Amino acid sequence: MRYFDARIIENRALGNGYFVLRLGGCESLAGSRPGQFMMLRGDWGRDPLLPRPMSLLSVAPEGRADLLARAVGQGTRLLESALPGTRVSILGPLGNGFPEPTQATLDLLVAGGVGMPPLFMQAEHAAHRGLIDRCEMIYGGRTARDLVLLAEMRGLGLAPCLATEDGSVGRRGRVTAALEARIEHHRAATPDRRLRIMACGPREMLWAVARIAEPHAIECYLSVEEQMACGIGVCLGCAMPARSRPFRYACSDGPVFLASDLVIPPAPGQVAGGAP
Amino acid sequence: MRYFDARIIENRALGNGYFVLRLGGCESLAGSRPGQFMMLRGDWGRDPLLPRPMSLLSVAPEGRADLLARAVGQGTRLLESALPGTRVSILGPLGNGFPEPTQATLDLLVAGGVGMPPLFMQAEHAAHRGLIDRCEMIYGGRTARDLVLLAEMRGLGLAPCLATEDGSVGRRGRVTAALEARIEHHRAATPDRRLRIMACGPREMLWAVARIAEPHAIECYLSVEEQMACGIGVCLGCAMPARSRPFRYACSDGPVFLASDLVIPPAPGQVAGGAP
Amino acid sequence: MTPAPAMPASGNGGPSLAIRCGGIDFHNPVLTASGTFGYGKEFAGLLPLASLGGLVTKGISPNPRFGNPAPRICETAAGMLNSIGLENVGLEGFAAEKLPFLRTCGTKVLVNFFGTTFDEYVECGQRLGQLEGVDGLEMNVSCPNIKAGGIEFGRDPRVLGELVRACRNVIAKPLWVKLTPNTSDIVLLARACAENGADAVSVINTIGGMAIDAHTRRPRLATVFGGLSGPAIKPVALRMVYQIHRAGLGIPICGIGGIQSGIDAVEFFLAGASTVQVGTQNFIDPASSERVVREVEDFCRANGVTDLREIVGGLVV
Amino acid sequence: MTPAPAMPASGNGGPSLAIRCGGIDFHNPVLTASGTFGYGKEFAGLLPLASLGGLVTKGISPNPRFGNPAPRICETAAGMLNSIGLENVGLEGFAAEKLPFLRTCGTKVLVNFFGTTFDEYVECGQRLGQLEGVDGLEMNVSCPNIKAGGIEFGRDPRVLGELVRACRNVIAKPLWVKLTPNTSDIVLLARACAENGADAVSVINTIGGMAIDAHTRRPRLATVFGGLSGPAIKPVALRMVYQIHRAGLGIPICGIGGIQSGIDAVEFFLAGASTVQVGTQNFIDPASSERVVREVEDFCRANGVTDLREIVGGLVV
Ligand SMILES: Cc1cc2nc3c(=O)[nH]c(=O)nc-3n(C[C@H](O)[C@H](O)[C@H](O)COP(=O)(O)OP(=O)(O)OC[C@H]3O[C@@H](n4cnc5c(N)ncnc54)[C@H](O)[C@@H]3O)c2cc1C
Ligand SMILES: Cc1cc2nc3c(=O)[nH]c(=O)nc-3n(C[C@H](O)[C@H](O)[C@H](O)COP(=O)(O)OP(=O)(O)OC[C@H]3O[C@@H](n4cnc5c(N)ncnc54)[C@H](O)[C@@H]3O)c2cc1C
Ligand SMILES: Cc1cc2nc3c(=O)[nH]c(=O)nc-3n(C[C@H](O)[C@H](O)[C@H](O)COP(=O)(O)O)c2cc1C
Ligand SMILES: Cc1cc2nc3c(=O)[nH]c(=O)nc-3n(C[C@H](O)[C@H](O)[C@H](O)COP(=O)(O)O)c2cc1C
Ligand code: FES
Ligand code: FES
Repeated sequence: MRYFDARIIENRALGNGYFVLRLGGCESLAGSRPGQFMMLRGDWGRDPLLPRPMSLLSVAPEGRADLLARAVGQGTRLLESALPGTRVSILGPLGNGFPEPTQATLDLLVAGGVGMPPLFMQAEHAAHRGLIDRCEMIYGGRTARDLVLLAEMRGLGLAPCLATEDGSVGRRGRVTAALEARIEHHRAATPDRRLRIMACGPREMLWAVARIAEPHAIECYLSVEEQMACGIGVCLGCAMPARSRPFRYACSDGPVFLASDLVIPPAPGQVAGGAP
Repeated sequence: MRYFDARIIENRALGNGYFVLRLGGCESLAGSRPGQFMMLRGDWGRDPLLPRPMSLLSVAPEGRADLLARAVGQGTRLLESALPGTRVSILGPLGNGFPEPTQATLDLLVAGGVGMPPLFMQAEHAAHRGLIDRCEMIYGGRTARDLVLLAEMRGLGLAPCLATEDGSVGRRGRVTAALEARIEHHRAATPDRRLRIMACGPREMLWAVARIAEPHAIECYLSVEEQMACGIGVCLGCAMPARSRPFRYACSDGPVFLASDLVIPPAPGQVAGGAP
Repeated sequence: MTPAPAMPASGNGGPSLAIRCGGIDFHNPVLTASGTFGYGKEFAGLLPLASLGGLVTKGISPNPRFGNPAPRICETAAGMLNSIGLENVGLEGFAAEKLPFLRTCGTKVLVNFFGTTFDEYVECGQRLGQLEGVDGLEMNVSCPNIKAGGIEFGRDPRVLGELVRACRNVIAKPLWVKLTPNTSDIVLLARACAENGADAVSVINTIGGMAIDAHTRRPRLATVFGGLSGPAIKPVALRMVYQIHRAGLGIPICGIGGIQSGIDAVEFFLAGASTVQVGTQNFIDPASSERVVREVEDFCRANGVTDLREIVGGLVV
Repeated sequence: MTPAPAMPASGNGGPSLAIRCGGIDFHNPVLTASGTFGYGKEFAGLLPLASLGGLVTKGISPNPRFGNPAPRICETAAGMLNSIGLENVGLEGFAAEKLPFLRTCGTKVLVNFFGTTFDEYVECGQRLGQLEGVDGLEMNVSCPNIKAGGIEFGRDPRVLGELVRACRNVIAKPLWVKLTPNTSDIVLLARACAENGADAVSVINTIGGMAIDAHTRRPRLATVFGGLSGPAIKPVALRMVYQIHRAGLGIPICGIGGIQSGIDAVEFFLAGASTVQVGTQNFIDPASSERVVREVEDFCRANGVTDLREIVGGLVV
């Protein structure tokens, strides 16, 4: 973990507010694991004040690092309009990351919206180790315009299973429905295969994924998003209700958690209770 | 006076932190008088919070308006790096301005550093009315690099009398010494000529100019700079101790004042007292 | 270029923004704050005054005051300090020079007032309350009490209560009291107002602050201390509005502090304010108060709120 | 990559930044604030801890605490709100897990502590004061007094004075008291500390605030209220430091609130602080506290200050 200055080398707009920032000077991020993140801040005065957590999308030799973001608020809007050459400060790599891909497992990478980057990086990592056929990308968004970098995914050797809420591309509906279908498929086709789930996306999606994984007893990893100030476990701002302890910290214990260690709220409409 | 959006058409760096911003969409500033100013704010969030007062350097047909600024703090640094196309909001024209040039007078335009714009505009205005020979520019700065737009001044038909503290160009010393020399010259050469002084620059310079004008009984106009919030006389923030009333307001009663209406502090080293 | 006054929103079948607060019926809940909107006329060319729910004048005292030495303002992080010193044209000057315009401006007019002694407050309030064209009074109690060693009238709940009572007794018009946030318990202050007959509380005035120029080693304000306003103080203002609302005193609240947008205003409504005032933002964007009205309306429309009153105090906790 | 600890500035013939404050000799006046610097170790790879004058730990209570429900933080204009809820490892956990590292970290260590009852304060302070490696204690009195209806201990000067006295009686080490700004008179609080034997006051803790998400209609913090910190509060902090300094109580002041740079720190020195703490800025730039030290030194050099003590309280009014 280092605190350093980087420069934007390229800012590639993907439409619908999505953009990929390519950063130079990120030698310190070289060994990062998929799922790790950084705290990033532009040179933009005191508004906004705090750095923003951003997942890594990809790290490459010679200090290049990519991230994917969507302009939703003040910080991401400033990044969206940042020009090549702009200086940003970075603290990273932070957090734990996803488990390694293995020969023995099939990893279902479940990506929701702008939560996709860590799963992309996990797939890239698998590809580098010749294990791309041990993972499957299940990627959902509101519309076709929320599904980005599909060519790059195919370039890795993935055939992403897509879902959109409006049906404009892929399966119509939520990514969790697609996940259920894929689980059923694998359970039927290769019942002995050890499935794992790795997911990142909106909170409700993560809870839904956990609720799907549980009855199947599938090992399920969730990368969570919390409000963060420090990114390194000192402000105690990013507390997550957990089972092994009252709280765990998204930045230093996570952002990737075993779903079984988190307190998963009951599905909307269901009454709480039972669970410890 | 209007509140409107303008766009930066051109941002011309002049070295040493000085730059000229050319703005488009400023039709409402067309009739502005030299010495008037605007409250200007970029689209930069809440840091800095308040708009910045900026004098007009020149207004041209088709809604063009120029200003000259120097990057000294947060706001001016942001303007210095603003790209063509950037939106700014403007409230103006504000304040009163200098008196009209006349055939019967010779106006000594005393400019100190980045206080030069209103005097440039006054000269431009005189030139448009064929009265450029009724004004004389006396322009001082720390070094040669603080004297800008000299070619443009000559283009108006001025032969600016320059002064630098380090002697790197023009007379060595303060602009006020140059002013005294010019007054002596005119008093000797054309004793009947009705002189007027119009000055803008750092506060200490303005007080020194007033102290020079007073014993000569020369009509003396000072354009003052005060901290401003509203620019239109409502916050009462820009109070200037005055003689006719306890306070006058730099934004709405000024920024141009007759020196005789302001409370001019005694010269440094001199003891206060005597003056009302 | 003065646009036609905006119609009350309900005229278009849109959400109703009309609201009663502190004895006054407003056609919308957005007012402008004392000291940041002059005497109204200064803004007449910049926005249609009739589009506002109301405006609050600069604070008026019985006699004209010239205010503090300069510099009087400086900028801070997301805020500003001022030490204007309650400069104003005085009661007679206000009645003669400012009120005639205000009578015709098409929006509700609240006159902010103060005194430096108990009697001045009462005298000023009584006289202002008799003037035609004044819809209500807002008492600024952040003024130092000269007889009590310069402590603000509004800091001690007992003194405040007595002052409110004395003014109430001579003022028939709606009487609002503007509270100081420089307190350890805002609810005690609000209670003193409610129990002594105030019609509403305006929450908050500026927070005491100070700034220093490290290079000259001098304070940035000639008076050393000043009042902090702007977005920086919004969290404190919201907290105090909600504390008062939650205490259930039954007194309506006008929320003030760092409001820049309609969303900011909605936050104050949810916390329990039934009207709001836009202050420092008038300096940043002189037409912002009208925009705030529009944005509140947009919020209501987008969120299925047909009547503003549905969201007042509607915080989900 | 841990750089070698910075030499005390005077070693280079530069200005002397060494200063005594509240019974402790610091080699420079820049500390890090409680709750923003963990237990020190978390920052060890990011800056040389020995370059700091000192550090203040997260607040310690007799027993471990788990803190408040999430969300616990949110951003505001030039500031942030937190409602961490005084989560900490507890006294024994601190002594066993955190202190061994701190003993070797090369800077002064102050331990921030609190209790939820009078007795807990005394017990915790006494025990911490006996631990080797603890250079001083900072008492956080912004904690709700459970027996007194949840009012903070530090709001009532009388209660505060008694608490300080009781702790003083059992603590031999330097005892600092961290004041709450949620008061109508900070000088009364400082006086209560001075008169009851505190060695210094730390000024200020966070200001009570609140934020609302207009769209969900919910408070942004699970606990509704939180503490405001960051540049937004600097004017309030400076004002309080100067008020205490001007009151001439003879108690040293550690200035806290919104410090981002050496210039900010100098402003606090001029107002009367002899040390400062960097808080929220540690989140924005984790190496900033070391930079603040350097910038203070640069300021002194550029302004002919040969000894920091020349500017403490040096405001020209
Ligand atoms: C570990 C971690 C990794 C992250 N990785 C990425 C990443 O790779 N790419 C990325 O774009 N974001 C990522 N985020 C989220 C990112 O930090 C937030 O989107 C960012 O804080 C928004 O900042 P802002 O300043 O633009 O918006 P703010 O001004 O902070 O918020 C503006 C509004 O947008 C809402 N908002 C905030 N975040 C989102 C969101 N994600 N979607 C919709 N609305 C939102 C807020 O509630 C608020 O109302 C990550 C967060 C965490 C904790
Ligand atoms: C009527 C009027 C007309 C003006 N016209 C012009 C103009 O045409 N061009 C122009 O450049 N400026 C002009 N100014 C001054 C301009 O408004 C200030 O320079 C500006 O406010 C500085 O803003 P900032 O945000 O860059 O600095 P801030 O962040 O506000 O200040 C940063 C630091 O710089 C110092 N500082 C501020 N102004 C100056 C200065 N002028 N010189 C040196 N140090 C300074 C401040 O004291 C502070 O310490 C005018 C001011 C007034 C009142
Ligand atoms: C320059 C200035 C002058 C003010 N004058 C007064 C006043 O005369 N009377 C008063 O009650 N409040 C006065 N205020 C306080 C504002 O009305 C308002 O309560 C405060 O600024 C907080 O709101 P804001 O953050 O939106 O500005 C003044 C504020 C400013 C900035
Ligand atoms: C996340 C967070 C946690 C804090 N925890 C404590 C604490 O445990 N004890 C304490 O006395 N102050 C605590 N504080 C207050 C700070 O020490 C400091 O007084 C305050 O943040 C103001 O300084 P700043 O503006 O530089 O942050 C905390 C502040 C923050 C932001
Ligand atoms: S973000 Fe500070 S502890 Fe996680
Ligand atoms: S700047 Fe507001 S009155 Fe002059």
